[in-house]
Amino acid sequence: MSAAGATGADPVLRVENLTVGFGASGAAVVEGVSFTVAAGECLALVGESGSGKSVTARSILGLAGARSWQRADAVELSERDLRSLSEREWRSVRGRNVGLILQDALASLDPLRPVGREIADALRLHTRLSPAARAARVHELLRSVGMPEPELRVKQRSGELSGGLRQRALIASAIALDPGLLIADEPTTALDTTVQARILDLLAEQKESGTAVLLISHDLAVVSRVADRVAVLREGRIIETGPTDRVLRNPEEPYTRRLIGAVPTGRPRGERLSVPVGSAPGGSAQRARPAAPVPARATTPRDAVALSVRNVTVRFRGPNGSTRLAVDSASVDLHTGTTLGLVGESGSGKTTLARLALGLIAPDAGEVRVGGEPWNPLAEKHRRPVRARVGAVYQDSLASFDPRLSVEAILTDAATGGARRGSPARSGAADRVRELLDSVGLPAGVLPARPLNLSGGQRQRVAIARALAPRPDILICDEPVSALDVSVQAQVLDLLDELQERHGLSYLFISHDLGVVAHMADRIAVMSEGRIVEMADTDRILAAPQHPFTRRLLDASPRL
Amino acid sequence: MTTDRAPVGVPFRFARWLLVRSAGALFVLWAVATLTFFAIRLIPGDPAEAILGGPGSQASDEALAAVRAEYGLDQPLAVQYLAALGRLATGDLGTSYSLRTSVSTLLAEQLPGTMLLAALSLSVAWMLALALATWSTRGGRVPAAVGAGLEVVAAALPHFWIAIVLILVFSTGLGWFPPISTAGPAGLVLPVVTLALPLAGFLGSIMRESLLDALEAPFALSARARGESELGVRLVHALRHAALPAIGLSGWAFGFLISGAVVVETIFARPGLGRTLLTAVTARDIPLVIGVVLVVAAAYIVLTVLTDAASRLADPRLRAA
Amino acid sequence: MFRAPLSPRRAAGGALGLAALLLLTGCSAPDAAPANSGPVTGGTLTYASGDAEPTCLDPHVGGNYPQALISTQYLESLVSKNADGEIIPWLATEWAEAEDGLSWTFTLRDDVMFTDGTPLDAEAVRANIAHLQDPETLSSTGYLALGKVTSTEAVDPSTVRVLLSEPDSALLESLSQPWLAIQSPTAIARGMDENCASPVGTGPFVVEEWNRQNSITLVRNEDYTSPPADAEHDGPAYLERIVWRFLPDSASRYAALQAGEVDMIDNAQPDTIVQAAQDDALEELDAPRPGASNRLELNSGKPPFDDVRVREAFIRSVNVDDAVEGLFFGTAERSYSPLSSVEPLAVGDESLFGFDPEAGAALLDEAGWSERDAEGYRVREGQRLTLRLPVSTNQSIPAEQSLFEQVQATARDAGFEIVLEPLDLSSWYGALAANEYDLVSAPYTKVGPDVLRILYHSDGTTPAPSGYFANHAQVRNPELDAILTEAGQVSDPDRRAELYAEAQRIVLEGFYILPLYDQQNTYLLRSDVRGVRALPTVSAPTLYDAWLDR
Amino acid sequence: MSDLEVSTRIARSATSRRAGTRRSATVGEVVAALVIVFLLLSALLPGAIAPLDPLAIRPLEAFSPPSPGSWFGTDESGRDIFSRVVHGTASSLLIGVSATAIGLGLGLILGTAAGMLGPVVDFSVNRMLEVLFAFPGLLLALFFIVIFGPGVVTATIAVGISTAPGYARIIRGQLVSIRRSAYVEAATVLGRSRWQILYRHILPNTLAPIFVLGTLGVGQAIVWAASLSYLGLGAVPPAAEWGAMLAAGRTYISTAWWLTFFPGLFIVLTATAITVLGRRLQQRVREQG
Repeated sequence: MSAAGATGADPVLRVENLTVGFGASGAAVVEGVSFTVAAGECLALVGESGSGKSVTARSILGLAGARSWQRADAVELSERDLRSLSEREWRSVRGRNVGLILQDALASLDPLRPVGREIADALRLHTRLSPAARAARVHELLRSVGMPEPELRVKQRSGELSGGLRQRALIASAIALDPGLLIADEPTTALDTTVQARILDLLAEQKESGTAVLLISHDLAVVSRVADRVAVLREGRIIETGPTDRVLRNPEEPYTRRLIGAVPTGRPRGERLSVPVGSAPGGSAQRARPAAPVPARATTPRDAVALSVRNVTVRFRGPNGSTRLAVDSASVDLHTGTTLGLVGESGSGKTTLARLALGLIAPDAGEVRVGGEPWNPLAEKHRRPVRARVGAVYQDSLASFDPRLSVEAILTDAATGGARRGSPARSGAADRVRELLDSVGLPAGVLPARPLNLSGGQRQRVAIARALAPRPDILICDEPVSALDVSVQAQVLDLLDELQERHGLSYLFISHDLGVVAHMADRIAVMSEGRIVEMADTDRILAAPQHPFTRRLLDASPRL
Repeated sequence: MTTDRAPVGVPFRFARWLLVRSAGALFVLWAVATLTFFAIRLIPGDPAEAILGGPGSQASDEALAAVRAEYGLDQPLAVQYLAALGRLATGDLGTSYSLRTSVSTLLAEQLPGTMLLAALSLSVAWMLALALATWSTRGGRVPAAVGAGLEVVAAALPHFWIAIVLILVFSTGLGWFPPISTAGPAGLVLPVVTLALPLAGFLGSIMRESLLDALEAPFALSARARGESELGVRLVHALRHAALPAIGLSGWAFGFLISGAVVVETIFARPGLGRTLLTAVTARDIPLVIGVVLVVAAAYIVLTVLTDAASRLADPRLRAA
Repeated sequence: MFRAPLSPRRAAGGALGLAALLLLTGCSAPDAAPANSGPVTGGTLTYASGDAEPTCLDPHVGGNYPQALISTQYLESLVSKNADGEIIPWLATEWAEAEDGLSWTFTLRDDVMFTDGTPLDAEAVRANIAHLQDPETLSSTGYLALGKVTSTEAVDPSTVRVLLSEPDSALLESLSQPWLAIQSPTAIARGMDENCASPVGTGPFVVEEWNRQNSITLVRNEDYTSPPADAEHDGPAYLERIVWRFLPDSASRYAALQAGEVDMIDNAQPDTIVQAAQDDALEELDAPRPGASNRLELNSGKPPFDDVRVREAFIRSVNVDDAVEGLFFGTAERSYSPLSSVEPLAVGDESLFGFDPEAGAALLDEAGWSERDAEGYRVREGQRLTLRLPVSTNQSIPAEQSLFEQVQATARDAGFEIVLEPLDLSSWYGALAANEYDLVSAPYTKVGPDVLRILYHSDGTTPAPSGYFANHAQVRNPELDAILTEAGQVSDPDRRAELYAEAQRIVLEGFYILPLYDQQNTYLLRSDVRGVRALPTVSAPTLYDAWLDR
Repeated sequence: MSDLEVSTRIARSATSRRAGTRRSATVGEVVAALVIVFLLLSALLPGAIAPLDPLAIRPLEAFSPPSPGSWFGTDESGRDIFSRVVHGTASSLLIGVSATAIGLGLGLILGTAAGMLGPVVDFSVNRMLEVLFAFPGLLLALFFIVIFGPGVVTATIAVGISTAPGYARIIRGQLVSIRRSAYVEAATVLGRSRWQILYRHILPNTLAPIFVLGTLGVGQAIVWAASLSYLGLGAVPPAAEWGAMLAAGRTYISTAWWLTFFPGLFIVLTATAITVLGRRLQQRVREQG
């Protein structure tokens, strides 16, 4: 992969000074963006949510939306000026000359139509092929995207396919008429890492076969796998562009540096990811906190077990009476003051384990102990008094807040054990709430706000503050950052680290992203199909994975 | 969209589901029958006298006794109930007090008319709703506002008032359609429109909302990106999504239409279940009331099961649950 | 789009013209428009009835007006009545009353067959009267009319003798009613359910099909031979079939007639009658029913109306004339008599019913209802002057119900509280049976003044087994009883007239009733339907002479 | 499914799309608001709007068409239709509101029982609701009326009862979804007792939308009640109730359309206005959660 490809061939797509806005008087969300993509080349537009990457991609297809407007000096697809196209000309371009792959194939393929039809549509619209010929071509395409048993799949609907197969189907529909340009908008987000890897390989193949690929992503690590060149977007402007390895090795722009710095993958435990507020923009990530504490951690007592899960088993009853093992005699120990990372793919039973640890469901066999005391199974009324010891941080924090309550109400309630207004327990609550806000780095200004009106990062901080309110010594964090932008994710991860330092907390840290887990955890438990297939210290897992699944996970997880 | 296309195991699960569902339906039917039977016993007044045409008929005690014996009204309630159930099981709905004929045959006469009316009204309502939904979602504030407005107003129209206004304008005024339901198709127009309008209001709203959802959904975007025209997006993708919830509502719609039929059949002097029910109710014709209620309930239940099945087959997302 | 509104004034005008028209043409539908040719045979006439659908087509069973309407087309009686009110031959050619008045002998036509082939003979008549008197038949009207009949004997095939417990001056009139029509004994023998569905008579039409809740189809009786003496023609009827529909909703009914969906409707509403008068395509047939007039009966059997002063006060303080004019557009003549204006012996006294609130108020004060409560109603000993008026929604046309509302409103000014209770028929009967009423309007149709005996003889206050009784005013006046009994027996016409006049005077001066108008019985028909006339017996229309001029 | 569930469903999907977006009132909503204000005025002080006595008869001025003197004309007894319609507002609204209250009350009891008292109760209540749903709305109402006789009160109760199943099912759904919600789980993790959770989270979040639900229901309730009056099973003349007025005027439809037109118009206006506002409120509530 070299940038050379870019300069040599003449560009398939040339965008000159593109500006896009919404509403008659609306401000531009994309401003003066210029880039080119050549045949057999992959250009990645990287940026965080709201940076205007998707809008850019869509305006190239003339699909920016009904109320959008755009200006550009040039939008050329293999020398053809796209700016002056009529609606029907657009239609001839879409699908034939440009293919689009969207995030979340579940929603991007019509859930009511067999995927075969969806794929065939492109053919129906742009070719005169007979239905039979189309069917044949569809099989061909499915095979080419590595879809197992295509003849069965064509008849299934997107809802009946697994995430990976879905995405393959979507790609197949996009490349049906192998267009010169393929636009992939977050093609792998919300996919398991192993699947993600395969999809990225697929895109790479397309590129090799001479297609120009415009890849849009928020994830630098993903980008680094396929992209030849990277363009970093921020607030609608391209602030830095260049060959992938150059940009990643030595970024020129501080923002780019910060983005890169925020990627946890391959970063040692305890290393700071985000730039502390007010620190010099030029500051490289390393300086934030020396790697010193790492050995220090090694000395912390490993024998004291905060939370122990002893070969627990959980069965779920399926709709047709069949039972499924969600957790299969799993055992893990969380040592005091440390972080146990739990990694696995979707459906591997991670969350069920978390709910067990939180005492929200009872195990069918085995038991969970907290600080050696029985915890689950246990009658709720006996567990309630000690619940203060175990807190939780969820992925979707918004859903975990009562929509009627303000931040203040939420924290006060959490801090005072749900005491009613005016009860003595409430005295001094206000100070405690302030204290909590400080500890998670939120201004007092958010108190009257409702979580709905906060940003994702702020919500997650409120969630953490709430978890801390009863002064727990264990936090169960279930995918706490997977919904967040990379820089925000960095801040939250750092916050968790700090808090652990300050309060000597023990974390059960659950994530599908090995990179994140590896960065956060002292020990890692790898989970697959309900079983703990491997559990060891982080470095051992990274250095010498035993279980084949662990190895696959490791290979698949993208790093810079 | 048949089961054989679905992955292995689904046909079995579907059969199972259908079985459970039908069992439930039978239970409901029984409960309805029971409820009706006992509820009607709460009515003040002597059924025997009702049979003889009210206290005015000067029925002698012998006559009353005779009637009680004939209709088994002298038996204890439990016996009557069991007898009623037994007859029900054999499809015998008893003899109408007021019309002095077998309820089964009577309903057999009345049912087709009402079903025809309901079916026609439902389809007309569907067409109206679809037309309105597609038109009002073609973009632009005005169509959207007008569409929404029409729907709400239509849904708020009382059947009897529509009927009156329609008769006033199209029969008395313009003389286009007969004011009463005659044999010919012309006689059906006004009743059908009367029933269809409010229903179209409800269905229209549902369809418009789901149509908008569908048009903004990612799969619509990727369809466009495939080079699909706006019309194509609607026909190939969006309309099914708009239709689904409305299909699911057919059971409710039927109930709504039957309620309307009571009024409409009376105003347009159209023989049918609705009118029969009203007369039966005022005449306290117990067997007839039970008969009508059972038929309606049965039709309703069957319809709900069918529509549920249809939606399940049409929409894999429902099977997941 | 909408028709021009109709002011009562203009309505009245129209009605006057209409009345004139009626004078010219008597009681039958105007043939004034020149018929382009003679009567045409064939065609189907659609009749839309606003009355409740009968539950039994055999008028012996029960016996109400809806049954009379339809059975007139396929059943016939022993005698009929002509426009001058004289009894005329029908199935019976002649008759004679015995000297002692305790038996009547009828000579029957010997050439008449029922439509099922059974011959009409003395035995058939005997069977019919037996059928009427058999409690199993559940006859009401016919049963009452034959109250004095003890037995019947067939002298010879064409002669039948009826024996009475006491002389009955009303027997012929009773027998002329459709509720006592003669049916095939073979058909009767089939049992009630079957005979209710398809009764068999000697009439010009035959019941072909009964499509319940919808319509009854009648077809022509090709072998018809027995028209009444006053019929326009003989031989089979002109019409080939009659479709008898039931359209309870008056507005739909009229609209259907306008649209030509139906050829003839009954129970026409006043406003539509006036409108039809201005419409060349429609004709009117006004045939007030015989028997009692429509009147409000004051329950003298319990307070407050057990006090004659309160009864008079009530009658004085309600304004009926304005109401009748406003609501009936002059189509209804105000009545001041207990009897229908078609009864030759009817006697009225307008002076008793003038609207005079002052007089009314004085009477109430005198009767002790002097205080008024917060809402302005009269009270006595804390008791409010409340009158319950159960209204039979089946028997009172909308205009009449509105009239009661207006009575309610004017009575309110005088301090009466009238509680209107719209009830379905059986609940209404129930309310009467339970004596839970102070006012009631109960139409009663019977041929001849003998109806007075049924309505005002104290016997009428003792309820029948089912709780029904006809004397709703609960008049218990021995003098009146004596007069009515005698009147029911004397055969001398003058004496009879004298007695009935006296009886009516007593009823009127006792303020037992507030007469309103004749029992409205107006038919509207398309002008191209000709020859329809109402039988002078109970004013039910006969379609025997009817033909379609199309 | 009931009319009510349908209406709520409409509003719900409408919101899910515009989630979060605070849109300003549309023209329709403004008009609806004005109509409601007018109706409330007519209900509270009808005398101010229509000074004439709605029951005062003037037999000789019967059937006079709409004119500057009497805007909606007069009826068969010469009563001023405009004042009757205005004075009827109170009773019609009252019927609609109390019917809804009854339905909501019953629905609340059934729904809460099903939603809170465990699977057994839930199952039986659900079966019961299924049974009730097998009677289409008017059927249930007719039934009730046969048993307890016609009249305003029974008609109101009847309509109330026939709407109850709809409310019950919605409320149950609400409860169940809230009990499964992440924030209830979070409260459990914080060690809150069932009663604390019920009192602090479940009830408030269930009750908030119910009031809105009611407003959506009132419109339909008024229409059904009017239908019953029209069939002669509800309010009786001379009461100035819209349905009853329509029924009475029906006879004169071919000669005096205004007797039926205006009461009907008011029913439609009221139902429409209430529904529009109801939907708006519902979207509001949902936007907040």
